[in-house]
Parts: sequence; structure tokens; C-alpha cells
Amino acid sequence: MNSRHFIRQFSQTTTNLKTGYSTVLPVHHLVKVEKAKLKPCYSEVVIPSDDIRSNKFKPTEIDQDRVQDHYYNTLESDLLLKFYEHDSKTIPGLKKREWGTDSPFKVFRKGKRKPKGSAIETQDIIPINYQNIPKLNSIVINSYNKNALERPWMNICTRLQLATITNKKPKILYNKSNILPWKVRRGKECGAKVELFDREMNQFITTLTEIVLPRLRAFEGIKLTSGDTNGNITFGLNADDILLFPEIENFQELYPNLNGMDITFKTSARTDQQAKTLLSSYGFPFYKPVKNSG
Amino acid sequence: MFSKSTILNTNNTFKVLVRYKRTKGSGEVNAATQKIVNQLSVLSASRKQPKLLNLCNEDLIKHKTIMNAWNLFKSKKNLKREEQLRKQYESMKNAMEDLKNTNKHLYKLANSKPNKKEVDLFPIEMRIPTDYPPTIPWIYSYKPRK
Amino acid sequence: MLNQWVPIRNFIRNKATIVGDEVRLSNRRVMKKIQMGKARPAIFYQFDQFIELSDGSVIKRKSQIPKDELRMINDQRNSIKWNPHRSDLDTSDLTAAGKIGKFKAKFAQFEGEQVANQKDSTPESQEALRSKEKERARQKDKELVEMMGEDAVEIVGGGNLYDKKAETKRRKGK
Amino acid sequence: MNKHLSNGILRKYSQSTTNNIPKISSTLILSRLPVITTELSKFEKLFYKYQEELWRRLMWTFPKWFYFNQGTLAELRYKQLNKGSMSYDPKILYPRGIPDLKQGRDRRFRQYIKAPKPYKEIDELSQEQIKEIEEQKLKNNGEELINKDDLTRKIIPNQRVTKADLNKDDKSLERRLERTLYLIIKVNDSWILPTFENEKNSTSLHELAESGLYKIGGDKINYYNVSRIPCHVKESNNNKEYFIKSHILSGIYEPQDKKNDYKWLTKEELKTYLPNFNEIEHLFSEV
Repeated sequence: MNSRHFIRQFSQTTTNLKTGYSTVLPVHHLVKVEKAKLKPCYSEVVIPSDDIRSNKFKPTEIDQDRVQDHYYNTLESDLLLKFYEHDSKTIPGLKKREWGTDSPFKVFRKGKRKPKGSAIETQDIIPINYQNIPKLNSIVINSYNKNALERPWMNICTRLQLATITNKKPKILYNKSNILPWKVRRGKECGAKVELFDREMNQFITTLTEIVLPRLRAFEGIKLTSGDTNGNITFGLNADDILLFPEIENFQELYPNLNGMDITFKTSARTDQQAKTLLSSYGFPFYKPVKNSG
Repeated sequence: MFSKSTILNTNNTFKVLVRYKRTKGSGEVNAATQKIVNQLSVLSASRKQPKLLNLCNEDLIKHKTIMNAWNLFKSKKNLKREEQLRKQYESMKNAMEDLKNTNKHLYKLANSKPNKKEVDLFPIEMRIPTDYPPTIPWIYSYKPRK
Repeated sequence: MLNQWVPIRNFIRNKATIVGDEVRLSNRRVMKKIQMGKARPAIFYQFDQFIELSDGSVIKRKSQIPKDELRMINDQRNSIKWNPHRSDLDTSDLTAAGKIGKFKAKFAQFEGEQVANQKDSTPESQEALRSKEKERARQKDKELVEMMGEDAVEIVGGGNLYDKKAETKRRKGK
Repeated sequence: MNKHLSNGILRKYSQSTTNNIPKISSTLILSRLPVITTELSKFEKLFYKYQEELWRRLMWTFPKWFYFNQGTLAELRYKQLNKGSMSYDPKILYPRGIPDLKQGRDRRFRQYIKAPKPYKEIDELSQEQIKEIEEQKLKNNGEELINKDDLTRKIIPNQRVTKADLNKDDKSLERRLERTLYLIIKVNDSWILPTFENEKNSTSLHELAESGLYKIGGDKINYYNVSRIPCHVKESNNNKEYFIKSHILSGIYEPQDKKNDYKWLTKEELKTYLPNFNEIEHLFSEV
């Protein structure tokens, strides 16, 4: 509807071909150009962060990565064999639908209808081949501290706890809404989160599977029901469990107010099943939660 | 002319202002607060951040050479790995196609997944290699599960 | 017996004297504004840490704590959950070959006669043992003070800053 | 021409009808996964060293005040190990430039910190204790006596090269810990990957491989089959071998028939033992 028609009009052809106002979204002139960034004094911004001259330079490949090596040497080809299904085809995911044209209200209705049987769209499930073997992309550790709402200094403890465990500086979480009975106010600090990649992520995995989780008495494993249907698996550790990280355990008196945290594994798998298989290959146990009757 | 620490005369009363050595004042904090301040200072970059790297041109060229060599090394390794994976995929696909034409029954058994809902997990005893081996490098005591 | 061992962790956490006065941080902490392009990554000081697992294998890590050698008693390598098929680990916790049994065997020297006499202990003998322990602890403290010199004063740590129980009480009181 | 072609097709059809059903067998690729990390090449070692030095140079100052309370024994030890850096004195000429000192560190350079050890180091021991240790060494053929029950003893990693490596024992699972090993057996004077014939063509390929392995190697093998899907097929004279991939996680392979010889070999070593290795070369791990 929006595309311009080039009508051959003998007298007006030039005006029709003039570049003018594009009505195709996104309209480009609405994108803000920060001209300040083009100033010569900001030349540092332009240097890519992995360049040694950049302020952001941080060497990443500092030692042998045994987890990554293990993935490349053994797991990758095992996973390929495990996930392969002969003569399989792409299973289309649930997608948003058109409203239909049987009523004038539907014709001019904005947006699309939600997919059938689900509130959100789901991914297509593509058969696994040698180019799309699931792998772990990153780990997100999220620690919501409700006590920090009343005592802002407690958030410092939470941030430090995450920083010592992961060796990476966490970001502060802020409340997004106002819920007065819970003392939740917009813009208040309420915890911290950190996203780990590469070596930091791999070290975190081995710390969990080799040192922390085996010593948790009550730990049965990650629930087989966990997952967000798109291949991201989450499980939680409470404050007492965090005491078992070697960093915290050896200097307990320095970390008085520990806070529980949620650990999310972001994988490139399209289904939760595949993601769980991938995680189990790193040594994470899984268990089937028993349904509580009554 | 008069400084603060000299004698002032106001309304016939003498007020003597003398400078003493500063004692514990509002600047001091209690132990708990000090602890939190310590924690905060661990997290903050102030006074801890080193100077920026400032390589001379020669060093910069050396660095770039090293990085180029490393990237080349890595890409060669990756290509080799991908090529091997591709071959494995092809031969696996070929084997399945062959099995399909040879024996339908065995093909069905091979291609069936245990259950759509069930997760096919790796055994928990698979280990990520360590930097140095265990005292007894291999576990011989294996007891089949009953 | 189990009850004596399990709550150790909690005991340690609550042991520290609770500091009455709370943290008072000024709210006027103004963050330094970082100019565009001047932000630098945070790289905490990290030690190369060697951890020896229970089976003798050693792993390398990067850690911020100033300890570059750690030894684990319990970990993945002797956990029953991670070794479901091993015949030499098949023990419940309370038997002599179990975790606690091993722990006791290892630390028998510190526990004195306690382990040996566990089966035929009477209230009197236990009382005697306890007093012995106390005496020993006192002796240790004395030695420590001597090592540090005469003027040494024990420093009272910051302790537990935030008491969960007290907090709930306070809230309910409101 | 046309006639010729149709003839050819006809022949082919007739052949397939007269042929027997091909014999199907499962071939097992049983691997022992690496126990320790791969050996790095010299280039890799140097590169990692370079990167780590850069990284350490950009590291923040160690927050000593956080980990060591003033007036404790631990702090005393820390101070002994890490002698405080110099203070700036304008009268002194500094050949490497004026130091940029903050929190006891010259921020132009990398910071070297020694962490206190849980055990006593040489400088902490008295003369008598050192003498005692040396005497023990002499008694013990030059090796230091280590109390295995002492939890705070020094960590001495085990050798990456094992006894089996030194004895060149290729029947041992303890050899070449940094590599993946594969099982081959000797049948009729030739080395092969273990192969089991599917007699009734009713059991699935992976189950056949598993039961076959237990038959020849005993049931003390902690066996893990990776997938039901065969990873390769080898055709020869109406024989079809489907390759099944699996791992040995613990336990031991004990040949039930004592005459049967076996070996655990790496990829390079397999080359000399297996005929037409080049066809299946891609199935074996490089490491």
C-alpha cells in the first residue's frame, strides 16, 4: 500500500523519481545521529574494544580453556550423533496470525493476532546438522535482593558476592515499578546481575560441577521441568549454598549477608530437551520433580 | 585582625575559642559501616586502576603480528574441526540412508528417539579433563546398577 | 550424631557478635561521571589457584582470594551422586567408610579419645572430655597471644551485620 | 545404444533379485575419553603467556586491606612475603621515570603478589627444622617425606606421564591420558575394531554392539552408547558393517577368551594397525 507508483506521465517523470519522503518503516530520518560522537576528541570511541589501543581493551585468551577444548574434542561430535534424525524436517514454531478479513474491524486492526495455543511466538525447530550443533552461549547470574529496598547498603554485599564468585563486575538491578506494600519503588537498587562468556563462563561451570554442587546435601539436580521452551535453562541457589563457593568459603567473615541467585544457561539449542542434554554433558545432574499431591 | 582562635569580646562576656587537637568526630564510622565501605572499595576502580597501555610503534607492530599469527592458527584449527564434523555428518547420513534401503526394521529402531518428551541425558560420570591426573588415573571399581 | 555435624555452617554464621549499631552510609555518594570513550573494563586482581580434588587431580583456576592452593575433602570425585556406579563409594554417611567416618578418622588426632570411646561413653566421661577440650582450647589461645607479643589485643570483627530473625521480629512489631 | 542401456538395467535388476540379503553387523568404536587437558604447542604456550602478562598488567591493585585485617597473624605473614613498595622521594633519580604510587603499587607496572601458604615455607622454618627435613630427605632417597593425612600439605600435582606410558603398556587404560584411546582386538591374526554379526536382523545395532562387547570383554565395563544412530557404514562382499560410537567411563576390558589380544590406541597409532584406515579416519578424534 505504501509503495510509490511510478506512473508514466510525460511532463512529470522527473518529479516522480525524486527521492523524497520514505514511508516505509523504519523512517530513517527519525534515527538520532549523535554528531558529538564524530568530534575528533571522541576518536577513542571508534577504536574497536579488542584493539590494544582502545581504552576498553581486555585480553580474553589468557590460558588454556579445558571446558571449551572438551566441547570441541568430544562433546560436539557426540551431540551431532545424538541429535541427528534421519529424514527429519523443520518443525515450524507457533507464529502470529492475521486477523482475517471477514469484518471491517479486523481489516484495519493494527498488529497481528497471537499464535494459537500460546501467548508468545516460538522458534522453528531446525534439524541438527554439522553447522548448528547446540552450544552454550552464556550464563546469566541474577540476584534479586529484596532486603536492599529498605537498606540500600545491602546491595553492595550482593554485588561484591557476585563479583568474587564470577571475577566480573556485576550490573546493578533497578526496580521498574511502584508497589508500595512491598516497598518497591521505581529506580531503587534491588540486586545485581552478571553475564558470563567464554573463559569466565567455563570456569564458573567447572566450579559448580566439581566443587559447589557435589557438596550440597539437599541438591538433587536441576529440575527436568525447567526451561523457557527456547533452550534456556534456569536453576537457583539459595544463600546457604553460596557459602560453598571456594572464594566465599575461605573468607566467610568478609561476606556476611549472602543472597541467593538464579543461574540461567543460555544455549543455542532450539528446544529445552536439547539444552538439557547439552548441560548434562558438562556434568550437571537432572532430576524429575515429584508432583505434590494436595 | 582577629582570628577565630583569639579572644573575642562580645556583650561584656568573654568567650575563649581555642584550637584543640581534633578528636573522634563525625568523620569516624562504626565497624559495620567501615566493613561496607571496605566492600564498596573492593568493587570500585578508584585508585586501583593501572595506567593505560601505551605501546610504541614497534611494539604495536609486534603485537599485531602476534595477533595475526594467532588468528591464522585459530582459523586453521577451526576449519579442520569443521571439515571433520562435516565428514562425520555426511558418513552418518550415508549410513542411515543405506540402512533404510537395507533393513527397514533396523532403520526404524535406529531412527526412533526414546520418547519425544523424555530427555536423552549424558551419563553423570563423564568428566571434563583436569590439568593434572588423579593419583589413580583410572577408576576400575565398577559395579553395575541393580 | 548427625545433628552434631549438620548445623556447623549455621553455627559459624551466627557465632559472630551482632553489632548493635547499623550501617550508616551517606546517601550523598556521587558517582564519578565517566566521559564517553573513557570507560575501562574492570579486571579484579586474580591469583592462579590450584585446587586439589579428593582423588588427587589438580585443576587451575583464577581466583580473587589470596589463597593459591586449596584442597577439597568432598567434591565431585567422591560424591555418590556423581559416581553412581562405583563400588568403593557405596556407603551411607554414618558408616565407617562414609563421609563422616572418613572425616572422623582423619581428624581423630584433634578429637582426642572421643572417637575411640564413642560407643561406651557415659555422661561422666563426656563431661570430663569436654573440660579437657576447653583446657586445650585455652592453652591454644594463650600460645597465640604469646606469639603475637604482649600488647596484642584481639580485634573484634564487624560480625553479622544483618540478622534475619531480628529483622522479622522488627517487622512484626511494626 | 538404446538397447544396450536397457540391457544394462535389466542385468542390474536381475542381480538384485538373485542376491542374498546382505549380512549386517555392528562395529564398535569404543573410546576412552581424555582424562587430562591436551598438551599445548610451543606457540600456544607463548601466546597465552603473552596475553596473560598483558592481562596482569591491566589488573586492578590487590585490595589487601579487605582480605587481611590489620594486626592479625595473616597480615604479618602477608607483609613478610610482600615487602611494601618504595615510597616516592623527590631527591632520588628514577631511571624508569617517576613512580605513580597508589595503595602501595606503582600503577605503571604489573603487580606481583605472593599469597600466604597454608603450610610453612622454608623461610618460616627454624634452622633445626630445616636440618630435620634434610635428614629425612637423605633417608628417603632424596624425596621429601609427605604426610598424606595432613590437609594443609603442599599441593604436588601428579605426573602427566603415567607408569603405563613409561612401560609402553598399550593394554592399559592409564596410558596417554591427554588423548582419546580406541579399542582394537586381534581376530585371526589381524587387528580390527570389534565387530558383531547381526544373525536374525532383529536386535537393534546399538544393543547388539553392547551385548557383544560384554560377551568378549566381560561385564566390568561402564559402557555408554552415544546414540542409536550408526556413524558410518562399510560395505564389502555383501557385508555391511555399521559403526556404533560409545565410550568407556570406568571399569576394565577383560578379554573373556584369554587368547584374544587387544590394545588401546590413539588415532595415529591406529593407522598402522587398521587396513583402509583412511576411509574411517574422520571418525576418530584428533585429540
